[in-house]
Amino acid sequence: MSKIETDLSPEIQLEMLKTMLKIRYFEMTAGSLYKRGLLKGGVHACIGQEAIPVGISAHLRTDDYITSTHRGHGHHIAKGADVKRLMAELMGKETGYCKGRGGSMHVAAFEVGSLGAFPIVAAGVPCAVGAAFSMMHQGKDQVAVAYFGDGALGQGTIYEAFNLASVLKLPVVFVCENNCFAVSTRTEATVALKDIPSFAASFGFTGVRENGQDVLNVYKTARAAITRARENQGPTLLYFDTYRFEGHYFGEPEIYRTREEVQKSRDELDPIDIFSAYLLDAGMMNKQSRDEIEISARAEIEEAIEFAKQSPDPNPEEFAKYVYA
Amino acid sequence: MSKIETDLSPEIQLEMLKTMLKIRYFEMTAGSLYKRGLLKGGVHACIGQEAIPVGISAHLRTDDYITSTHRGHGHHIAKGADVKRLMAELMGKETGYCKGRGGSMHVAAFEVGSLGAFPIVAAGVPCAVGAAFSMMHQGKDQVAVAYFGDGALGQGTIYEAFNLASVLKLPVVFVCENNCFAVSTRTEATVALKDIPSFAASFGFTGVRENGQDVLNVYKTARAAITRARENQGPTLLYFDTYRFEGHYFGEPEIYRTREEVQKSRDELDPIDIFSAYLLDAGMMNKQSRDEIEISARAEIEEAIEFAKQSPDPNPEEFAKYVYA
Amino acid sequence: MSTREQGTSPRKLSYLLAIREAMQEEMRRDKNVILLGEDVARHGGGFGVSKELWEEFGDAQVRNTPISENCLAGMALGAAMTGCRPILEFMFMDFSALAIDQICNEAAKVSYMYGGQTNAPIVFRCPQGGLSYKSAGAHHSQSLEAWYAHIPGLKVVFPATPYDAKGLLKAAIRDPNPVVYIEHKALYSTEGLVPEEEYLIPIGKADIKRSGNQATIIAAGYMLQYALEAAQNLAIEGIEVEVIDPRTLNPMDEDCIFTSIRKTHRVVLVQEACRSGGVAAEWGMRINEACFDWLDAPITRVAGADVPIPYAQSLENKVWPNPTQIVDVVKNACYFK
Amino acid sequence: MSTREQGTSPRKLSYLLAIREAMQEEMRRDKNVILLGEDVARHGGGFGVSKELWEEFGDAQVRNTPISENCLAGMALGAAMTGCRPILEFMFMDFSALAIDQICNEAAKVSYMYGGQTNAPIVFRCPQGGLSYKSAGAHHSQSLEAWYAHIPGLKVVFPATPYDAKGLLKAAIRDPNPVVYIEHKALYSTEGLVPEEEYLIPIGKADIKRSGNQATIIAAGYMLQYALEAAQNLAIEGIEVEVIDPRTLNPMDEDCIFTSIRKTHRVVLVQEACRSGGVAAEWGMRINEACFDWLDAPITRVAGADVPIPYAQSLENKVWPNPTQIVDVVKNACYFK
Ligand SMILES: Cc1ncc(C[n+]2csc(CCOP(=O)(O)OP(=O)(O)O)c2C)c(N)n1
Ligand SMILES: Cc1ncc(C[n+]2csc(CCOP(=O)(O)OP(=O)(O)O)c2C)c(N)n1
Ligand SMILES: [Mg+2]
Ligand SMILES: [Mg+2]
Repeated sequence: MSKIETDLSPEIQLEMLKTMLKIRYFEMTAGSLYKRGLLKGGVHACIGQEAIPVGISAHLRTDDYITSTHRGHGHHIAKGADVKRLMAELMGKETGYCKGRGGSMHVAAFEVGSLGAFPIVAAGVPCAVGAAFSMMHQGKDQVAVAYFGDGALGQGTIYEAFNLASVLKLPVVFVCENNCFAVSTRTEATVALKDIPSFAASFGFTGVRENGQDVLNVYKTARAAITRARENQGPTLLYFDTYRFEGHYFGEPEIYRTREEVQKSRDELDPIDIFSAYLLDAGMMNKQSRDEIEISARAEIEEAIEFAKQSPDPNPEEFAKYVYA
Repeated sequence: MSKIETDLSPEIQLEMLKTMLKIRYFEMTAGSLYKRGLLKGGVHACIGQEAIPVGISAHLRTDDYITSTHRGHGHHIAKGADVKRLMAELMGKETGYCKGRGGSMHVAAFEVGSLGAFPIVAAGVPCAVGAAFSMMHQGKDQVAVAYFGDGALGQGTIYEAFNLASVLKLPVVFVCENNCFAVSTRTEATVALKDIPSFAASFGFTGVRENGQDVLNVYKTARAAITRARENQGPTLLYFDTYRFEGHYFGEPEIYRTREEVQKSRDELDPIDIFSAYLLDAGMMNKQSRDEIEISARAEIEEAIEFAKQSPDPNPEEFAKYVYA
Repeated sequence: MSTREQGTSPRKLSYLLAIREAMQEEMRRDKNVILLGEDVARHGGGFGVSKELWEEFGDAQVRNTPISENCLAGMALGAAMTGCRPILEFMFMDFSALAIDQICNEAAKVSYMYGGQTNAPIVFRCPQGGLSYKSAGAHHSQSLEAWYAHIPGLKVVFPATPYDAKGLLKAAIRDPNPVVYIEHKALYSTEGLVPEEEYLIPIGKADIKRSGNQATIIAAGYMLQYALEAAQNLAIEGIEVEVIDPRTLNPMDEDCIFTSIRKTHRVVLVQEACRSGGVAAEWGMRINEACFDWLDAPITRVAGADVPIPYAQSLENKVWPNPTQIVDVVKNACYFK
Repeated sequence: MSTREQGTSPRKLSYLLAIREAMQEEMRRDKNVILLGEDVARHGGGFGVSKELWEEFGDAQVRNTPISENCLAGMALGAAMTGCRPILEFMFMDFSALAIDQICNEAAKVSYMYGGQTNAPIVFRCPQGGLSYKSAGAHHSQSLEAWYAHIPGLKVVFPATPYDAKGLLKAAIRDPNPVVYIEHKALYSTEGLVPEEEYLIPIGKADIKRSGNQATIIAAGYMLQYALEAAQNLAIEGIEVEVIDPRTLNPMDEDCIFTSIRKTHRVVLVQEACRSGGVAAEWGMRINEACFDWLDAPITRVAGADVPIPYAQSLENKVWPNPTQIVDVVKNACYFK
């Protein structure tokens, strides 16, 4: 349970809880749609990791930018994306954010600052660096947040991005979600980088490693980073430890870990449970208001499914639309 | 002047001086051949940087591996390459190491363990990692040394290499020659990485930053690294500060620095002067023996030019030979 | 007891298991054959192709790696130049883009650049394509063989059947040159006869998968299935087509292809990749150069659309070739003039 | 005073200066046009193309970067998606291999993948080729346009004259799509007439550089010079060839090319890049598809050899096409049958 004091009003904190629940239900729903064959492609759930984007986004404006990954529903919903259009995109509908061209792995929501999910590991990070560069160039004060997983630390491009952002003092925040695995591989088996503060310092910027299960801790950790970016003081690397409760994608066999390990994490590390317990304890909500929040979050997702189901498929004749602007 | 005590016999130290002189004359000769149009392509001199490969190679066996760069003559000569075949390669002759197919930028000398010059910045580093991996796999005790410039620290692949070598504990030594420039760009203008020990430590291996103008300091610094590799204790990053006396390539305009800066470096940082002064001072040679060494180094280069000039061009009809093994 | 006597009866094997068996046999034969890639160990790689190999060969020969495509390709090169024979699996061929520098600028060129001092026996395993592997979208469905077939120093193979998959992979592993070995994701579960005995399929040899004399269809990978389906439908209508599976995309088996076309006088090229600048263009160009006088109709292509692969299935279905298109195009060729 | 009155007399300008002037004009017009690349500031980039621009525009618009090709391409993408119009110089096109993931998997696809929510106005400046830029060897001489021309979402242009270089670069900078702008290193010093007035050359339009009716030669980049030289020599022998400079490699100007071939009935394609799988194959394939009935001879290629570029000049000279070869091949085409 969180022990963090923040400046967040109870209303905002309850809103954050609701967002976490929306992400959770969105993905659980996507999972069951996937099992029923209503969704295709690879669908990667961030269940267990919801605190990170919600804690980060609490500092972001709609016109701030994010770049996301194959595991990006949470990043998008936390940034304010419309779950209707998001669900429609997962179902490949014309009303989806990308008009059904992108799907879960390539969703983007420009209206709320998402420059897109980049399912090629680490590929979105340079894009966030570019958006930050662009803001600096245009004298605007928007910041850019690049989300990526622990596996992305194997990808050279990300170090190019760290270096560029440091050299150019760009308003970008690098957010690593270490969920203990890259597909079947435990982080420490293939990623040597451990000491985040030393690493970032050796490149002339700030890095911190923090618990990512407590949304208020994420919020608190992110504050300095986003302020630094907003004030053109350069980049920060935020490395959050978290855990992926679902398989790498829905339907993935998970031979690399025991059920017990997963259950233990679900029991002890669920960011929604942790935050709920805090809010109850702090008297910001009671059982009933918690139920109301849950019901309203669920309702939004139900509505989104309805919307998506009712929506038309893209017109097959328009398969070549948007290849060129 | 060096103040370093070593275990090197006077004979070996004189041999090292001679090697440094051979590198120097080899490149000065290449420069004048280039000006006279007898060499083509890009020829990149390591004049001023000779101490590094000579200090490193003093620990290496012929069957140890190196990977080199566009600025690779020194790496090769220090590793024992035949200056005749090297010069012939620069002249594009059939007797060259690569039978004239490679030239200065793509020379290799497998007979002495050079896996090749890789003129694509940082591209040779993964190859050295692979050779180290291969030795580990085959249970052999050869080590691999990857040379690269400061500019290579902008290239993401090199971090992939650091990570892989650390994770797999590979017998590889990474040698960065920071000669203050990447073409026209000063190191600090585009490379944020400064604190080498912290950086390497954050990745779980050892890194040191040292003066690269004093060959005995290089030798001393390299000892632990190569021992570590030889004993399968994992990689080391050696970062040497040095200075490039010539332009980026022969004929490059050098608008990015003053003549004074270069002259000052030549006066104060010449590794051959520094080592000569030490050897004279320590009584390991006198003026006369120093002259003799110089004469014999020059003679080898003269011989190499003669050899190369006398050598035949590749047979034009064999332009497609070696495309496939 | 000779190998023959051990049993000549071929078994049914899936394309996936054929690839696995090829690796297994070669790894048993030579402990310097090593498999590298993301999650290739217990997990078996992106598609389970290498499952069970780690249990048999351990870390020494089957090694999980970080997500470092370019460095892995370069590491494979360094290992190949010093006595190993690495097989590197890219989880999806789309990601080989990250490694194209090491594949095309280094591995492909070391033999030549270094004047024959070295060579690079590496197999780059590239699962590619879309089709029954549906809705993977723009970054997990591409067919990028044309990039590699353009680069001298590389060989490029693309088996369409379990039999070819096994024989070509064994040949690729033993080849002294870097080989881009393309496996089609939608073929993994398809089955075919594979002998128990060891065999290799020479790189550079096409295979006539169906004989005919009224037109030639050339199709590799998954497209072969469509071509054969089309051929069957055409036969019902009395048009007997020859279907050639090039199997190797570089070097091209000109003999086999030209001989067929000089017999049939008509040719249809099928390619899943985006139409423009794909390997079919090269086939067509060479056929035109060598068989112009024998051609009774223009060389025609059935190819993927020039679009990134969309996610929605309504769109996806418009992007790739299908057997009906092939039938139509062959008929057009046959009724030309 | 109208632009016309300022002086219609075109000046002689080098290809290099024409490129510089295009950037300069566009950077003056729009401060969101920014040039990124290694040593592009005071040093002027790999070949001095951008010299003096930094002095005029400063760090804000001309920015030296680390040697980080893939990240630079991705950074250009992020900047392009948020209001900038970056020009990224690769020092040599060979190194664009390191960035091909961001160019082809990201920049080329964002418009489509994201359903038109965004677009990526980026110019990738790629100095390529060999020839009079001699003995640069395997990693500094390649012609890799075929890689990019195969990818939907990208445009690819390849000017051969100062006039085209300027007009196409200005068009590329204003284009809402990513454009791979190829400049031939051996052309930098060549001169040609360039008007003082502003002009743009539409992407996708070929140009007939010489009229004739006995055969058509198609040649882009440096090869255009050889084609024109060959045409002149052929004229002496009484053979009048039409020389078409496609200028844009994707999209291809089919109208211009097909019209010419339907007039001349014979076509020779010239390409510096390695023969197999180059853009000439696509030209040939499309010509065959559309003009089969008009062709009196096979479509023929004169192309670079399928080898990495060697260093020694004795070998290098064997690798690239030359005007004599073009003459011979055209004659063969003209005397066919
Ligand atoms: C460059 C690249 N290589 C391989 C893959 C295949 N792949 C997809 S997700 C993934 C693991 C990513 O792990 P991590 O970055 O930790 O993110 P997580 O899935 O844990 O959120 C891999 C290897 C890819 N998408 N991109
Ligand atoms: C990937 C890549 N990008 C650009 C170049 C062009 N280039 C050649 S040398 C060089 C500078 C290299 O600097 P550094 O690594 O410090 O080596 P130095 O030349 O100083 O020895 C550059 C940018 C290249 N060869 N490879
Ligand atoms: Mg992870
Ligand atoms: Mg340097």
